Amino acid sequence: MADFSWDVRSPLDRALVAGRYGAQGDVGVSLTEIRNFDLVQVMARRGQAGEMIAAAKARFGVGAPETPKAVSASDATLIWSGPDQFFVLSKGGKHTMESLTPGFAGSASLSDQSHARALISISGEKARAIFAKLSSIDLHPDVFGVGTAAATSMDHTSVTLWRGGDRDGQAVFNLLVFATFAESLWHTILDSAAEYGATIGHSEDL
Amino acid sequence: MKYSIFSLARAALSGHKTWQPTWRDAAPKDRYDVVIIGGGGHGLATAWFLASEFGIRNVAVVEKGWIGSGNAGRNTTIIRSNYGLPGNTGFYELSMKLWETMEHDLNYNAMVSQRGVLNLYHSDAQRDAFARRGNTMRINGIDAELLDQAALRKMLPFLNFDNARFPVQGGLLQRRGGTARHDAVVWGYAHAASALGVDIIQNCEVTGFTRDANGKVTGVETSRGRIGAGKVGMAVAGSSSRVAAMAGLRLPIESHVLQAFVSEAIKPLIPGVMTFGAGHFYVSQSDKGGLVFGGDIDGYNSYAQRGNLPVMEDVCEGGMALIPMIGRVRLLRQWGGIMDMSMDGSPIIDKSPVDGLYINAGWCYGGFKATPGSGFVFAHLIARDQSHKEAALFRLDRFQRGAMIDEKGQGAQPNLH
Amino acid sequence: MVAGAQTHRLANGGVIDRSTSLSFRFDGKTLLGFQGDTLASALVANGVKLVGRSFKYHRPRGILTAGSEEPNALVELRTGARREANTKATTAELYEGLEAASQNRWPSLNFDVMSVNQLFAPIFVAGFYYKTFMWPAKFWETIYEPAIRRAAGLGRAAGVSDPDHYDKAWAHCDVVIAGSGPTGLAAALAAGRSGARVILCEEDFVLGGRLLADGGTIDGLPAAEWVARTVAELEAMPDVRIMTRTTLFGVYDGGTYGAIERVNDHLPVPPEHQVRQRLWRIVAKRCVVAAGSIERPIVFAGNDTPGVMMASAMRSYINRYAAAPARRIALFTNNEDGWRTAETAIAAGLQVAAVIDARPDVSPAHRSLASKAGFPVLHGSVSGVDGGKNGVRKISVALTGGARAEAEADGLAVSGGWNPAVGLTSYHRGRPKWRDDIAAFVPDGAPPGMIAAGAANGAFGLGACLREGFEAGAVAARDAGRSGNIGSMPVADDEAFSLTPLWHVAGKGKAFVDQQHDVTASDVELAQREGFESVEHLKRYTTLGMATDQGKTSNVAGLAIMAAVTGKSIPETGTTIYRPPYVPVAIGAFAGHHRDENFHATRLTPSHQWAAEQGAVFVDTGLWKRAQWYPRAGEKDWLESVTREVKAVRSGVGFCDVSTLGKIDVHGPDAGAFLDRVYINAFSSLAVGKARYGLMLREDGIVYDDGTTSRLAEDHYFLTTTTAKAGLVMQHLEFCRQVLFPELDVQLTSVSDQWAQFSIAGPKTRDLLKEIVDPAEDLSNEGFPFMGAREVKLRGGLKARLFRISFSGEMAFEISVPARYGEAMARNLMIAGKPFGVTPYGTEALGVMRIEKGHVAGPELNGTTTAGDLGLGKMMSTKKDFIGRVMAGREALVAPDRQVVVGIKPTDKARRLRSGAHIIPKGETPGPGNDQGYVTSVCFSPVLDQWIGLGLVERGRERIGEIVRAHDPLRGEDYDVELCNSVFYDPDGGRQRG
Amino acid sequence: MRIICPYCGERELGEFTYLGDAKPQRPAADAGEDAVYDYVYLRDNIAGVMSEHWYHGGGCRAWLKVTRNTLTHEISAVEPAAGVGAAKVGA
Repeated sequence: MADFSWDVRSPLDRALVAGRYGAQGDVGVSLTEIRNFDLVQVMARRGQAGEMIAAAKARFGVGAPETPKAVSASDATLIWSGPDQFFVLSKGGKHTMESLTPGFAGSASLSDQSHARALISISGEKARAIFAKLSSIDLHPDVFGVGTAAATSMDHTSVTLWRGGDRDGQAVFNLLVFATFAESLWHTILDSAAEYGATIGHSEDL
Repeated sequence: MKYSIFSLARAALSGHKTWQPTWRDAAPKDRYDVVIIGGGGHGLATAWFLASEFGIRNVAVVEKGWIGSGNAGRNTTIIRSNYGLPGNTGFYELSMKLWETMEHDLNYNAMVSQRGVLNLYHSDAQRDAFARRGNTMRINGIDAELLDQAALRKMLPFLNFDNARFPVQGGLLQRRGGTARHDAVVWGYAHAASALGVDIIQNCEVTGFTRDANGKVTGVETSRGRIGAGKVGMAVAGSSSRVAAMAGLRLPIESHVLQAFVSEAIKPLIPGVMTFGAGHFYVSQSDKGGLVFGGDIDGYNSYAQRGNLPVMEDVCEGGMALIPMIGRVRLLRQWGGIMDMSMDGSPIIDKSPVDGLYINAGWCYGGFKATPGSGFVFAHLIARDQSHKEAALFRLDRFQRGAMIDEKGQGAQPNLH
Repeated sequence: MVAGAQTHRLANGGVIDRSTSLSFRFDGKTLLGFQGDTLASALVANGVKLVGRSFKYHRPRGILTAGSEEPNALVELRTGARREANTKATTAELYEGLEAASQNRWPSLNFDVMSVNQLFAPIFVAGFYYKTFMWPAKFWETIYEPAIRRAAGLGRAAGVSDPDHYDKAWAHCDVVIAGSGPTGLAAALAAGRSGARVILCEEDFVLGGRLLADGGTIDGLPAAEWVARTVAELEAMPDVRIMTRTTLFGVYDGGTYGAIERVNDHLPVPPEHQVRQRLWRIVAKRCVVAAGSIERPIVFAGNDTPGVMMASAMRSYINRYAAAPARRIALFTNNEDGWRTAETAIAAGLQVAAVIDARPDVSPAHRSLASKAGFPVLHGSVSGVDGGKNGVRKISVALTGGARAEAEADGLAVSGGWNPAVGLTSYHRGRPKWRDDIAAFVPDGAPPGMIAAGAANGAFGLGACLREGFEAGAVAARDAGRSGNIGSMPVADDEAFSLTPLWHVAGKGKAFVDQQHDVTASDVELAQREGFESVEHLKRYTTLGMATDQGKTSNVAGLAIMAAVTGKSIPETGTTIYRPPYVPVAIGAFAGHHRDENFHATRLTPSHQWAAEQGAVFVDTGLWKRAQWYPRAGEKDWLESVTREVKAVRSGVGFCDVSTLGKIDVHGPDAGAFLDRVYINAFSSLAVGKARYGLMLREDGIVYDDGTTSRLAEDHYFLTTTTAKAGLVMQHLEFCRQVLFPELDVQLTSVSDQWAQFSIAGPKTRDLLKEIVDPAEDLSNEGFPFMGAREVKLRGGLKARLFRISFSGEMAFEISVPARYGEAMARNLMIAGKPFGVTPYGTEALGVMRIEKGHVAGPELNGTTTAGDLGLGKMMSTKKDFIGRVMAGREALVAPDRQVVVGIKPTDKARRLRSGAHIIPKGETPGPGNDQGYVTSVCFSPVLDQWIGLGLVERGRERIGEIVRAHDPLRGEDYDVELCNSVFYDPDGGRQRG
Repeated sequence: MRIICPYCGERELGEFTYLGDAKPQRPAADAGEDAVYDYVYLRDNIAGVMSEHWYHGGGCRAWLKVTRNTLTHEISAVEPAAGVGAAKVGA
């Protein structure tokens, strides 16, 4: 019998080259791909929005976001993805389809999106300057504070964007992009970042 | 005065003081045999054909603004007859033949320039669709050539063949296609129609129809008073639904904005007309030197006659993708016209359900090239109360019967045609 | 001239850096200028008068203005691939090594053969070409037009791909301000102090607007100091952004403004990683237009002679650039403001030859200035200019009362008053309104949220500009919800402004209205004579105002002359519609990053990298790159590769990545009922664990899409769409769910990217699968029948979805694994299939096999075909309502003579069939009456060993066996084909069920 | 143009897809061919304030009913289509 290995491959496996990119000197922005996460889309059934929120509260200790927000639970992030629906983002198999299904039975439909997206974290002094070239939404700190989320588009492609907790005094923007578009969008991000100088890496940690 | 180099030279001797108005600026009479609503290319051509071909000279063209102020004066001046479906093919070729004789017919140089119209393809599927269309053209006696990439590299070496997201693979060429000077078409028809006695009445907006006891249209109410008419024809692109509503009609039409653009004038760069097959962009270069280009409609119902920025970007992206040498050429001016988009992308030329009212509408963004043909078949319909054979499929009831003429296959979604 | 002489550079003054000398070339001659110069100011400093040739008559032209309204001083800037035509010397920043060439002349600027056109000027009047060039007809394209085209145009485009990069960006603010003159700076101060987020756009590379040239005293400080203080205050505000070299060019719906930033045009080449220009989309709650006003010329004979210059431009050259446009200047003005040029000239030590003032009176102060400086004040108008390509020599003056006078001068400054820059405020079709007191149009009907202030609003005094700007900034910020303390308003005195309108001085000789397009006053009169009285007709007939300056200096004069000849007032005559962009913008900037390979995004399948390693040839399918075939060494062409792949599948096993299919999770208790309404066939009756082919119509009864949908659980279906329609079907289904059938409890999620899906086909499929699927899974016909669908475990524990569906007509499965396993799946299929000679195949082989099986695809689902046309009419349920049901029954859609799908094969087996060939009855001459259809899809069938195809043919299914002609005049082919059953291969389907 | 999505806030035109007039209602299954013809093909094509369907496909995927003036492009109201709020029915 043949031997099969089931290695996973990130959609950015080929495009992502760790190290410096673009202008030398100061690092304007850090681009980090986060690999191998679990992502489940939860959509309320007809008349069940309240039940779904309660089920989320029971599971995560926090209510599901009802407006474009990202809510942090102890081992997951709940990210608004549309009216009466949200993503559960987690690592290490803590919140998979299997484990989430019973809690939401009757209140929501679940759909596995773990492999449908790539997750990119963007931070640094020039992060907003880069997003200005990628995104039509306003990321001014007064408008897009920590925990704000948006279902939006970049380069005519749907993305989910949210602002995580600040790191080293800098805002951190997290971006979920469709896996099959990821390499293309990555190149667009690199083009946008080139003039400011970027440092590139990947991580297994959320 | 007949226009020619000799009359020009003669007039020059007198400092050009001898020229008469190109057309008579008429005041409305009480009654005409036929009143045409709309002093654009189609309306004026209709009047000219009524007078010259069908012997009906007691005709008025009423125009709410200045003649040519609608789409006739804000298009990208392309003429072609490269259509693929019955109904369209024969009609547009009829129109093309009339373009070829127009200037002598009207004694007006409309700068009809048959420099070729080239539709580029970027995939096998597109090539096959063009082959189907080109063969339809040939079967209908219309010139068409299918060119491969090697031929295009020779002909248009500046296209992006090697560095493109969707490389050009070939194209469908109609050499007899080209451009014409849009305003001159309007002025030429006005000039010739006026000479045959047609009254051209500007600044005269139609505000309603007068009807007799049987509901038959007997004339129009206008901002310059009531004008009686034996028959009324409407050729009011951009206002078709509004004018039809005055007669209680709803049409299978939505109005949308189509933008067009012109660059600064540069020395000759682009030989004919070409359309990008992998994005929304088409271009030609005017005699004055400007690149005249456009793309898709803005995509939502509008009567605003101005365009949005995203479509402008989309068009320029297409332009740069196809012809990367135009990057430093500057866009000079942007404008928008209102397209009456029909539900299958093809026009309506028919008697309306209201007796005495004739409809010429729904040209989408193809109205300019149709100008002479539209005038001819509409005049035929009005004069004979019978569709011309090349316009027999442009019936209003075709949607009820399921006999759509849908070149793009998009169905009843006008913004996709 | 000696290089570097800068003969006309003044000894002192100017906002230039004399310590940084820049060398540049104009028409091959090396000259010197300073940092801070424009090309125009450097040419002025070097005494260059002749800069260009006009459009039609090729008349010598100089520099008329000092800004973006310049009609004459257009050059080809840079060389090679970076050459840009029609660049205004007046806005081009000087840099070391700049190269510029004059344009529209041959062989040289000084000796231009085309200036012979001036001899034909009596004939080349407005619209002359409409009256001639008609005989003989065929000469137009071959003789006349090429000649006209060669002569027309201005500069030459580079003719090769633009090597620079561009990008586009978004910005958001409360208040965007166009212009950084006194008005704009005051507006920024008020808005910024109130806490608003402000973007200040200035097209120049220095802030200050007219203050740079005209100075003044603000808050008791010299203007330059006030500007510096103000800018420092603004720069200290974190939410105020000052953007120089940035022109706000357009206003769009919803408070979106277009702006172009010339990021690196002031350098020879953009630095590495940087763009040349950036297009900004600025979203602002309010906009203050502080774009100033444009001084307008007076139309008189010889007004295009090099050396005739706008009075304000002369002040700019003298005060800002310390460059003297002339040494002995005459001034022709009809207003008080023009006199400032005389003052400036005297202050700079230049001579004033005379002031020709069209007004009846001149202020006592100016009168005394004249007597002190010793120049005459001539009441009257300039009636002629002596001079030529080397500049002005003498001015003829028609004095009020009829006498004549002359003045020797080498430069003539002209001021006809000022026109507010009404472009931005008029782009939403607002028409500016006329103000008699300043004899100018001022903004009216501006787009929502836009306020014009200062000179752009007709307020010409410095004090008034500051007041209006400050107030507009405060109001704009308040409207945007900002209410901080705005502090005190900057203050300056107001100058008196008096003007006697004067548009055109009648006289002998050509008097130009539109200098760039060579439209003269008599052209305007001719247009009127011929009935082109409407201003729009005037513009179109004469081309007035259509040049690269968009008539900024000519439009109002043109319509004033038209008003005069028609006897109407100027406001009655009206303006043409104003069109964006305010200044011409490079097409490359609108495209930004989206060019070449980045024109559109690229989608890659999960096994893309693996396929690339196999040497696959990829094809663009929408945004996807798909493996088209996998060539092997020694294969002579694609056909050989594809044929091998097909044969391998039909005789063994192969696999193909079909992940590009759209995939949608349909969840909820009403999922089945929902699918019943969107498909023509029933899905609520589908058993769990089964798949079914479904067909969707548009509401107009035409086929929209097809695909296989499986029921994975009572309340969960897995729907697939075609690759092409994936996004559109999702949108359509969401419309059905949210708008048409809100009562149904159903949820939709796109899972297209979640699953890597492979089709495994061929008689040895099961053998391969047994290698890779957990042995506990029953794959037998009984355990996994045709159209079965369920989750299976793979060896190693990974879960996959397995569907027993076949597009190829062979025994086949489709298998789905989570996408990050897609590449491993491809590798493992190769390993598992090795004993069976597994062959990866691409979209071509996929297409061949579907044609052999008579399956319809994109070419048949062309948006005009019905279910019946495709031979699928029987699928239409009569027991339920569904999208498109009613319209599908219209008479013409069910007519017996419709073109329907049929198989087609050449009678000569060696003959290649081509898509797009038309079907004509045998023995008939092709014509519109007998064009009965066409070939939609073709392939070389390895099974039949000949080319075969599908077609849409009139009554096709009734004509099986009939020999007809495939007529393909485009490719010069015409041959007999047989209409046949569309299922060429295994018509009873035994193989796929086996 | 910018549309204020009731869920996402103000967004750029490019995130939305236009369908058209929201007034015509899909006829009942037994309404007959004329009623469906009218629904599918005939339009008021209003020059003025019009209620329209837009899809926020580049955002939250909600179908919206937008009240917009076709002469000025001014948007006066945006509300979700009936089915978007279905999860809150009875809640």
